[in-house]
Amino acid sequence: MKKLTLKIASIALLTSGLLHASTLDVKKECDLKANGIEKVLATAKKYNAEAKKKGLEFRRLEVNNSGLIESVEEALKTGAKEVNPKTFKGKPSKTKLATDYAAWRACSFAISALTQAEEAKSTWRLAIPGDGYKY
Amino acid sequence: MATRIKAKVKKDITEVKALANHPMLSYQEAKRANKEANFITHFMAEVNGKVVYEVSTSQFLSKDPYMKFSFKGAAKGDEIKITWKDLKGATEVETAKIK
Amino acid sequence: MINRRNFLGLGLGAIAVAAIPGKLSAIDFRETMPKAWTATKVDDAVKEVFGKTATTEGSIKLNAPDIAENGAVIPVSFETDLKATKVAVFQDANPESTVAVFTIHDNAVIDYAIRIKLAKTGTVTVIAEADGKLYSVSKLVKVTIGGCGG
Amino acid sequence: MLSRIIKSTALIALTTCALNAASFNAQAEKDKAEMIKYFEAKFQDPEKNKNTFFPYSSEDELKNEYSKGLKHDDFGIGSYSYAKDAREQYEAIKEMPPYEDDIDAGEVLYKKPFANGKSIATCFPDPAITNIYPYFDEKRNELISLTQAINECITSNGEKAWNTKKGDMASLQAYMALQTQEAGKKVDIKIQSKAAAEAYERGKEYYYSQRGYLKLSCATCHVQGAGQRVRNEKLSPMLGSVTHWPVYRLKWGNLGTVERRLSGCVKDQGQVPPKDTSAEMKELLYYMSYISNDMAVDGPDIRK
Repeated sequence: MKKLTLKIASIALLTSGLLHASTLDVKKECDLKANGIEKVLATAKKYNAEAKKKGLEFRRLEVNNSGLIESVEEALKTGAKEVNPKTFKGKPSKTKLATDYAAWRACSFAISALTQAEEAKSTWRLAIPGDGYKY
Repeated sequence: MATRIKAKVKKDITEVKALANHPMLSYQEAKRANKEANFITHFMAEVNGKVVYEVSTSQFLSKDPYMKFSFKGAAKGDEIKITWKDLKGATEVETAKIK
Repeated sequence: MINRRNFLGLGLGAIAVAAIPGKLSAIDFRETMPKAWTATKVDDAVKEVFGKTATTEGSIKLNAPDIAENGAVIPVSFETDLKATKVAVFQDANPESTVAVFTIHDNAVIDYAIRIKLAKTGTVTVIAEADGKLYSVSKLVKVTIGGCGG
Repeated sequence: MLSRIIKSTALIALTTCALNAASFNAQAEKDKAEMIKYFEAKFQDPEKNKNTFFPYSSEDELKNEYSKGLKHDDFGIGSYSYAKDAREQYEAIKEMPPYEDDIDAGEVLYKKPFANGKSIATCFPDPAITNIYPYFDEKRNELISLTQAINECITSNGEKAWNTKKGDMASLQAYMALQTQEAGKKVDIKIQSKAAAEAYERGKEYYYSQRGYLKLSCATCHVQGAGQRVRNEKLSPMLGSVTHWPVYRLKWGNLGTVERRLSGCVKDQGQVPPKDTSAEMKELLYYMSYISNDMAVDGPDIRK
């Protein structure tokens, strides 16, 4: 019984994930002016956690999106105008960004990871020779 | 580690392929790695007491430097002796039979 | 069989031998012509190694890639029928110009291959000295940094 | 009449049954045949195929820099099969490759006793078996990669697991791959159950799905993009991409496992790569290996 509930719960989670991921709009969700940096960061955190769970988290120049998110969180505490996120190995990275821009990117990366994976579900076969790919 | 030697004779011409085990750290690379530069500076092959190949080398040979060369006058079963030394003065001698 | 030992005194011996060309023993050019290795221009390096710079094109076949797979490992080979006594390899992409200087012994067949490093795109030049004259051949090798695959 | 019905029913039942047994790999077989067909067509004559396959290349480079008339087995050496200039360098380095010491070290590791007296040779009495990995273990209901099998051997004997990307793991695999190559074996991946076929399909989906901030799929570069020039190099083909591991990459300056390379690829797409022994990694390998079935094992090897 317990197993069954779990299964149902995870299906429910998955479906809800599918629903919002496909309708999410980076421009709207990550708009700093309209939402404020705290909210954008919270959005980034929420969707990045989901992306991470699905093995889709972005990494750019050794910086995982979670590392970028952490650096913005840190900057919000200290009031720093610029962030220098840690690499996935925990060392200082070469990336230096304005805090606002970093928050936007973290949010955009988190959402894009999910939306493009959704998109891929209907497009991936288009690249297979003899299947969707004709030449 | 050893120097790898493959020597084969065909119609009086012996062809030798040798791979020395050495990091060949140039001054630039050494600086970047925070190490001391060191590379093979002289490499020589002898058969029956005669030098058959000789080269003075620089920091610009690749890591684990490779040398291919040919010479005349050796026979199957002769021993080829390869000697190299590096900037720090370490020397390595390796021998192989010509096949 | 590995045998590590130090050749002290090799330098002295080498200088003595260098005066008698054709003799079948070691000549370490790092000892006999130290300036050849610090020259930063090919012409200067050629002058240090051969004592002159006027060369004739040709008589040597040089094989080097158009585009290096990796600047750290570039196969370079050359062949010549010249009765050369000395052959040297230079390039203009690294801080210093001289790559290697070969002493050619009388039983040698000049069909040599080495692997070299180039820090960036540059020209590889091979020069051979025969009958007091210099012969040369050059080839441009493109080196790109990075590329695919982390 | 009745007997005829019975007969035909029996026949139908038989065919269905036979179909079922054989059909687990039917899709994979079709995929593989189509992949071979695609690559042979593409590299039949790159110059003539400019409009179809190489719209971004100049006629001159297609004419001068590419080999043509390539057949299935040629693709085992990757982009060296068609990139002429690169192939010359490859062959020059293969004259005396820098990984021979690693093979020797691998042989020592293969025979070296653990503290309990057993050795890797106890787990793998025949070292010439790299061609069957990854395989689907029906009892465990999961894929087992060579890297995983080696580490399970080590840990089950009370030793500490090895790094899955380089070092001892790569050396041992180099020794085993060479044994496999010398035994003349070919890639031999099997799909014998529904669960295995599903794992294959997941690996295939991973291969073709765009990912990372660059929104690239593996196929973008190594199927559609194979042979295209990116800066100064020609992208390698998907077909035959797993026949030659472990590989000494000039870029690494040492030997690495296929997982190390695949991680690099995923990283280049702009995404955190899956763990080396994760289901995703093994499924991806399973798909890629199946497509390279029947190609000769030619590891260890050199790549740029």
